[in-house]
Amino acid sequence: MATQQGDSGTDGGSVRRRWEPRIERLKRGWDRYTEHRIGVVGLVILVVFTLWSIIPGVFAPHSTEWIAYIGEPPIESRLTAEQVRSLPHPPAFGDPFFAPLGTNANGNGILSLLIYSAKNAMYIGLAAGLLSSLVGVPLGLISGFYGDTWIDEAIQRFVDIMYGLPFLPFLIVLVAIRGITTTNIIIGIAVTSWLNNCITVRGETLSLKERSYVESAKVAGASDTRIIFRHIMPNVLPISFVFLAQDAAGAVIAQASLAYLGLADFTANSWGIMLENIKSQGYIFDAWWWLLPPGLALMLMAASFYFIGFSMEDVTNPQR
Amino acid sequence: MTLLEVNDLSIRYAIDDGSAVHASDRVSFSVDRGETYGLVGESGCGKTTLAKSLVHLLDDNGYIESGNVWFDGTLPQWADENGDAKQSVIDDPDKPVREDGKTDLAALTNKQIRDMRWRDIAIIPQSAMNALNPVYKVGDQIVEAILRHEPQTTKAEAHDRARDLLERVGIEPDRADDYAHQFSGGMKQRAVIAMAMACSPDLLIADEPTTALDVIIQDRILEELEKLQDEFGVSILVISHDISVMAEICDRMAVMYGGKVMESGRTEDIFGETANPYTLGLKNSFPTITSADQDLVSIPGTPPTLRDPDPGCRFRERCPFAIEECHAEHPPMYDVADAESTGRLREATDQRAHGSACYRIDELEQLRTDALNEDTWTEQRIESR
Amino acid sequence: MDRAEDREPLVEIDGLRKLFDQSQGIIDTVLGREPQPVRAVDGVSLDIHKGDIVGIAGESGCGKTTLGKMLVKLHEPTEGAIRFDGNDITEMTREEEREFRKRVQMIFQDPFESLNPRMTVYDTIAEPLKINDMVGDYDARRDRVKQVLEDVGLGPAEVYLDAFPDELSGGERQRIAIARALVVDPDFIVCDEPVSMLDVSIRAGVLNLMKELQDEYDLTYLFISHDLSLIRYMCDRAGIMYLGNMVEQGPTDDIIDDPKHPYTEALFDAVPDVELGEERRRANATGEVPSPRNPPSGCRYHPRCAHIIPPDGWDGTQEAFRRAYQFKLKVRRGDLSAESAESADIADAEALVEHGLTLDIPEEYRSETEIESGGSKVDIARIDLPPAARETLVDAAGAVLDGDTEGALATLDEAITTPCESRRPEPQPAGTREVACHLYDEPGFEELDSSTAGIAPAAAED
Amino acid sequence: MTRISGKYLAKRIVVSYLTLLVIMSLLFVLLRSMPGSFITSMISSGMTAEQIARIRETWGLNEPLWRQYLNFMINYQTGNFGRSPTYNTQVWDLMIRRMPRTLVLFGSTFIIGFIVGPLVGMYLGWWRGSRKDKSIFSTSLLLYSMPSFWISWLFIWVFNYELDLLPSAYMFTQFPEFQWTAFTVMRDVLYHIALPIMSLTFIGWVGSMLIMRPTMNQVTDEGYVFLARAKGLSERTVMVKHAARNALIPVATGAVVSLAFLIDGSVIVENVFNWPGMGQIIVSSVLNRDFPVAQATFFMLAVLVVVMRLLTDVIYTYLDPRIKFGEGE
Repeated sequence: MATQQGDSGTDGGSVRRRWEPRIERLKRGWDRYTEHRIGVVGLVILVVFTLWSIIPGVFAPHSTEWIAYIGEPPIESRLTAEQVRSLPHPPAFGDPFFAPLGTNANGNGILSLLIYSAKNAMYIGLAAGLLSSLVGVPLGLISGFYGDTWIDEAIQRFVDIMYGLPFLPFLIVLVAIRGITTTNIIIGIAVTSWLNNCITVRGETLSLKERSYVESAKVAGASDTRIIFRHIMPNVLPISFVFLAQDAAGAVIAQASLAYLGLADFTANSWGIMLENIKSQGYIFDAWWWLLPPGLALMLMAASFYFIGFSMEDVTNPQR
Repeated sequence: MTLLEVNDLSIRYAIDDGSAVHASDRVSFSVDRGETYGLVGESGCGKTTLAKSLVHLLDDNGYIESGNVWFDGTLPQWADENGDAKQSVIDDPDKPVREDGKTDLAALTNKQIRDMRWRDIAIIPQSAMNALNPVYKVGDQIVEAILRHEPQTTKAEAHDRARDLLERVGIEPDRADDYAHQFSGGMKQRAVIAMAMACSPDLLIADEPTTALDVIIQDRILEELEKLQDEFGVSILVISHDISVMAEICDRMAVMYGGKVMESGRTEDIFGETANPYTLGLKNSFPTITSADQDLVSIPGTPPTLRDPDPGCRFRERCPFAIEECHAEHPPMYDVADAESTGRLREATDQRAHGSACYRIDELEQLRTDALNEDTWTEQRIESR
Repeated sequence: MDRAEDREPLVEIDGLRKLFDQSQGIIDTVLGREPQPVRAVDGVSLDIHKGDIVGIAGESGCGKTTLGKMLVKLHEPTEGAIRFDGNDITEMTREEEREFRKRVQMIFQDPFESLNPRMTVYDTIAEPLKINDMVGDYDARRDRVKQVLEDVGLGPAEVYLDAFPDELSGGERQRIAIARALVVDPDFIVCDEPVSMLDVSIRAGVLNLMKELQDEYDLTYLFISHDLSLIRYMCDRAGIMYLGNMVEQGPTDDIIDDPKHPYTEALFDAVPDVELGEERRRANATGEVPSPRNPPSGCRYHPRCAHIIPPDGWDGTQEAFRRAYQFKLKVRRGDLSAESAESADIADAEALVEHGLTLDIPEEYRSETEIESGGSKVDIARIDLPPAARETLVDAAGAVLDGDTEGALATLDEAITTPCESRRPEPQPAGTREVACHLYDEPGFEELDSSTAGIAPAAAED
Repeated sequence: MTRISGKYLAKRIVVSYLTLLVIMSLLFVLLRSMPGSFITSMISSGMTAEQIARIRETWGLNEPLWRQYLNFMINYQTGNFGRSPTYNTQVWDLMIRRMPRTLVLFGSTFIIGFIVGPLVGMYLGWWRGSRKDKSIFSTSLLLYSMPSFWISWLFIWVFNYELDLLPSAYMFTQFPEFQWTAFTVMRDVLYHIALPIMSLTFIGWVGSMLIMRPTMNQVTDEGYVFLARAKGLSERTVMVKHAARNALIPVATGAVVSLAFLIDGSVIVENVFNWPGMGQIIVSSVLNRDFPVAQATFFMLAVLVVVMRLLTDVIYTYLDPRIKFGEGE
């Protein structure tokens, strides 16, 4: 097999020469991406959420253990009955305490919870999206490359079967089997969400493998692996990035839905759990400051993934 | 009798970064009634753009910048019972109708031109094979065109006419109830031609009418077009890159390059008395089936991009005969016969005469001899100039 | 006269056949659905000699591209053998195949599809070298690529090495495709319509380049094209294909100046020419190419053929037979049915015969009555149809009007027959070439085409 | 005039049936792999070993697993779905009662979604890149990103809690004072279904729009769209009659995918609104390990998807005359 060794460059100059055109290409792609306003908006939202998840302490006014009237742990005093009755407390700016988005029924600051929960959603979205791409893209590639053989047929029948299983209930079963942890939720989402990815990649592969550049690689004696990895995959990856973004968005919503149904890892902080709490503690219509922010955060996070995904679709669309 | 008179027509495509593609630049030509006129040129020379612009069918970012398209015919509501423009319309300064009753298509609104499309000017698009809508019966698509422009016709009458039209182009009338996918390539092309004749237009624009067809079918379609022309007296504006097809069917033609007309005149003149370096180069690079030993010579370089071009001759970068003047401004159309007889350059006044846009047609004999020499066209020679 | 004869052929193709199965899923197989294969190439034999440019011409769907792809092992033949330099390429060891891959290359039609959009020019051209471990290290490889780039007229090479295909023009792309084929220094290149997507003014440059490189690299080409004038310009020898069959092959000039097969004749008649002057003859052929999924029996071309052979004992003219045979085909295709007769206002069987005897051919070949009626009928009295045949036709037309198409077909199948539909013509030596047509089978049919059939025995010995 | 041959249909039905068999087997395995079982809740600490054994026997749990599997598969062929331990009724009766309620909710959202979605998609695709397209498209993506239970709460909050216009739960008025006539029942159902449908369609239409928009945009480059314009037809006719009609074809395929999306949505919405359908019991039965009910609900939903796939094929042949299923050319 051809090795990449010779190409890694005998001198720095050739490496630079080899990479220059690729960097140039990326730059052009970036320019086209930024033509889309929603793509830029999506990116900005995502950057904010990323910062929240990496350094929540910088943005949050309190820790998640902070309790109204009492403050940060260690907790030494208890709330008075009157104080308890005032919870959940609407937004307050210094009087009697500082909580810009109010508190929940336990007295935790909503804003702090919101910011500390970003990490969970981000993790689930990216991990589930990545995982489902890792399942869907290779299967789609194989299915398309060996199109019209038993391999393809088997994969497609399997996809048919999976489509017959309703996503959310199936997810509940999967999570129930393995126990409710964040990791299991991610695996469950990935197992159920790779289908679209697989089908699209398959279709793209089917058309790509008929291109004459693939045929000329074959004429030159290229092996199947070389054709898949050098000629088909690089042309499929942009589309699968689009699906990664969409799957990530779907995962964020799916996790919230699971939390609503009571299937969430309640040791973690998440927007879904904040909403589950408001339902189970019965404050849906009484505490808008508690109801709205987590929902909006979920929406913005999912939307930012969609925004990025659809803008990228335009950039990668060869028709332009 | 002139049917169509295109004067100094310039068409631009706006690009996001603010520049514009000069797809057609001050193009003039005219088509007589009953004749076949050809626009020949390579891809990207602006021929298709030009044809589409006549009936305002440009893509969204394309627009007519300046020029007139005088057409002998007018809107139904402006016409008297003979189909000529009413005197009141001619006199009305707000309406783009000239003394002789010709209407300026370029000045019509989109809504107005819609009434003239197909009724006066039918256009067969480049991808005629995909021009039939796959989800409707072929006959119904012809009926649609008839009913659009002749609302007084009943459906049954329109159906009969559709079947009759199909039969005239050699398709069994029963096939009117078939869908396009049940037609072979040649039949689709014939069906589109039948559809084009549905409202007996005065002008038929055929954009690459035979490009996707096999040669035997192409032969039949060319015959079909000739027959229809005899039968309906329609003028045909053909657009093609295929010089041999054009040579066979056109009475007159214009050779386009880079959005400009380089040479125009009767077909015999263009091929027999070629008077432009580009046409000479094109002839050199085109193989013919009849001659056994020929040497093909291609024109070096590639066509210009037409994005905000400089004022010089569009062909000069590939032209072995370019001189100082060519860089300053694109040459106007010079009268070839005049230049040949007098040896002086005189701008052509008659659009129908043989004209060529080149500063050097006063030394025509020399150009023709040099053009036959292969060395003239080598890259080095042009670069060393 | 034929300089190829005394040299060893580089490529020998013998009885090559390729059927494409319609895709079949497991379920179809279980349920026993009959596959109906596309007969892309159906029994082609051809020798290609070292240093030749052999042209393959034909209309779309004639199997020329499939043939080319089999020669470079992109498709496996269903039947038949391809020998390259004496070795059967269908039975090669791994090692032999590696060697073969270095010696045989292909250039594809569409330069916008034949280069991977995500690979630079250098990567594209160097790929065959890498795959075949040919030139040692990066620098040597780069030098080799530069050299090939200059050879194909893309100099200075530095400008192109790191460019991506979308930055290049069509002509430049095709030159790069040629460079990729040349970089391994092959012996044989299959060129599939290499210039059909290029502009006229660029085309000649690429063709001339290919000719120059042939000398420089000592190449043999198979040049596939639908454009006969290009075949004439490029090729020493040519083969004409129709529906998977090779109908005629031989020296290009001979074939073009004096076509023997009726299909070849029609094909050349159909080509328009820039040369002004005399009016060109139009192609005398009916209808269009049928589907390769269900090709006609016997000679593939007979339903369209102008010289279709009447049966023994036919005492009318050949033209009358051609019309009668077309009548039969129309009934078979369902073009003539009680329904269509109704809509065309056809009153009786006679009128239906007159309608059915028309030929869908250019006007110059039509009969007077046909022209007058706009191609919708011929006067039965004015064509020389034997009385018996005429009776059969009227009977059949009567059956058609009664809605009994089957019966009509049975009658016609018995009376209107031709050797062309029953037997498949074998390639026969005819003059300098081979022709697969019954006209050249036996001397008995010579009078049908007296001008061309006389030379047949000349090259029968080789 | 349909272009589906009987043989093709038979083949498709066989395939669908096989698919269902595999889905059921998969379900059997998965459900049995969940920790715990419904009898855990029936067994109290005071029971004797014998009592426990009897309970196990009643529910067929003493047999080996492969036997249970065989029984399950065979029983389903005869329509015997077994008894529900938690609802204490025949599962089949439960399904018969609940399925129509789900279908009402489901069908109406599906229909509304598939009218609004392609219609919006048609406009956006036709004017792709315009300011209007950009703003509507990004808004719809925002809607698509909302968790369905959350948007349901917001609707309940506004229309029930604040405005007191519409009921927030159940399918019927709980203690009706009105006469039970078909009309009053229907009106009552419509009154109750309004909020669930609003919540579902508010998000649901986006799926089909996302498919329609790009295909519509591709279709604008087709030769027949150009020709339709060249014929002098108005932009509206060109868009609706020539372009949209063709762009609808891929949307039919997408219907199956958005169906899956809708099932998820209705599972949540039924739970929020206490709508007594399948979505409500599918969650509770899984959580309570009520295997017979869980199996049956999964099965019914799978049947729904499979039937929809078949229907899509039929719709396809009506939309696209080029497609002819099951006949060699």
